[in-house]
Amino acid sequence: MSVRVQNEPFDVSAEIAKLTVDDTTIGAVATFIGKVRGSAHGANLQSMTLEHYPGMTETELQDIEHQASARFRLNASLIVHRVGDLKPGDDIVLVVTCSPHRQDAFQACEFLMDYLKTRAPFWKKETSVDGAGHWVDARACDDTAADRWSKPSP
Amino acid sequence: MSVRVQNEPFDVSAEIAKLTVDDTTIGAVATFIGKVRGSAHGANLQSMTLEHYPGMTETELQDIEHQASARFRLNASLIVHRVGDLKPGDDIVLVVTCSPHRQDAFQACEFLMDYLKTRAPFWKKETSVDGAGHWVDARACDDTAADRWSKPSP
Amino acid sequence: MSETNTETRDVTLRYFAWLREKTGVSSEVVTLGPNIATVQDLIDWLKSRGPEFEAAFASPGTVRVALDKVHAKPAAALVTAREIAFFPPVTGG
Amino acid sequence: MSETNTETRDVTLRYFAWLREKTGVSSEVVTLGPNIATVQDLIDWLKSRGPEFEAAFASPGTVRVALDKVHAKPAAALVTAREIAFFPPVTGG
Repeated sequence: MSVRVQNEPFDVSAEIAKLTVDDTTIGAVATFIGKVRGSAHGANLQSMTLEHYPGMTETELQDIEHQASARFRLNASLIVHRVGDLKPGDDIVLVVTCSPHRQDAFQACEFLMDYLKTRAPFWKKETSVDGAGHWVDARACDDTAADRWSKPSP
Repeated sequence: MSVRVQNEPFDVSAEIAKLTVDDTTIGAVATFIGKVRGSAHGANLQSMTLEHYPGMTETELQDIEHQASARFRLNASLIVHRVGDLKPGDDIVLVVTCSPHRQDAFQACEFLMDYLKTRAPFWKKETSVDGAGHWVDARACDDTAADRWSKPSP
Repeated sequence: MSETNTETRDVTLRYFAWLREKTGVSSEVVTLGPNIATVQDLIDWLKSRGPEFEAAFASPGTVRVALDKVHAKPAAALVTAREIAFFPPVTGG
Repeated sequence: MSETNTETRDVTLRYFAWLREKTGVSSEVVTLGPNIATVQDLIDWLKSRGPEFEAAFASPGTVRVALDKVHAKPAAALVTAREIAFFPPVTGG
């Protein structure tokens, strides 16, 4: 279980290789990558700046990972979140979950993303091609997505 | 949308790069990798042989991908399934789904895996370290997982 | 004139996984008589060919069928199928 | 003897994203009087410091708080918190 906050790009294959090496009880690896899209609210994006709260970010992400480990059968997991200036097409976030079975890997990966989106202290500022800056608003659907994990399983 | 059946390993980073290049409307990439586990039914595995039905496999996988595209908002998707002799720790299958939003990417990826597991004509034969061969039995829980997509959404 | 049900015709049969191992055959061309109309008719005829086939098809719930590379049920009519495949429930992924 | 509620104490305040931009401050150390017991007390006091702070905290539903790097509610008591951070709802991922 580990978390990293960095400006540099990440390499999915290398990260998966590190998480799975020497553990042949892993039968399923789920990953999620969030990327900067080229337009937002009808405006073309020039860049996206990601700000975070150093110290709190790492604590929150570790807490989210611990919760995932308590809920799902996980051999290993990883969260990498980039900060600083990014361009359309750049990767923002990587989540990898490794489990004996695919249901746990998938569910843990979704759980981590849902919680990360509503708890981890990151903020996105978009700059459109005309130079206008705009802080991204939080989306109610992200809260809804996170809330589903508080309910008893169907 | 594409499918491949091959003996060679695959590289996740390279596959994702090919799927997402030049499409900055993609905001979410979900992937799943299935791997050969080191033991099965209490016996240590020496190797796993994957047999398939050439021609039918590709047709089924393409059909499954079309169904996913009809159900979910997908910019691109990929299924790579390995055949032949594999060892514990080797990758078996890769599914990648690209979408503007994470819910579609995740759901399509799970859908593809569930359908692949119950429809695509692959068969696994395990050889344990003592040399005994054993065809893997289909699991009822895979049928259950696939069936959930036939029900109306909750 | 329903030629597929009254004439004999040649079809390719294919066997995969343990059905291939138990029958000892991976592929063969057989001539089907007019009385073999459904998948089940074909299975019944195959079982009469010898102990290997009898054993391979002994447990009906464990054999799946595809007609021209499309999944089919035992009750399905063979109609104009040219290639009929038998295999266990799939276990890929 | 409840020292945290009767004595003044120094705390670090941090502001992120548009709260940092609107206040013009990313970090500061302030001395809190004994009458500032909760997050809401602190926000009310901050709003009295000038138009930038008044504007930054004008819409209560859009400001989140962390006490010593842990999410907290406006009604939460400050108690012994040494670092109090204000920021908009998070938008990572």
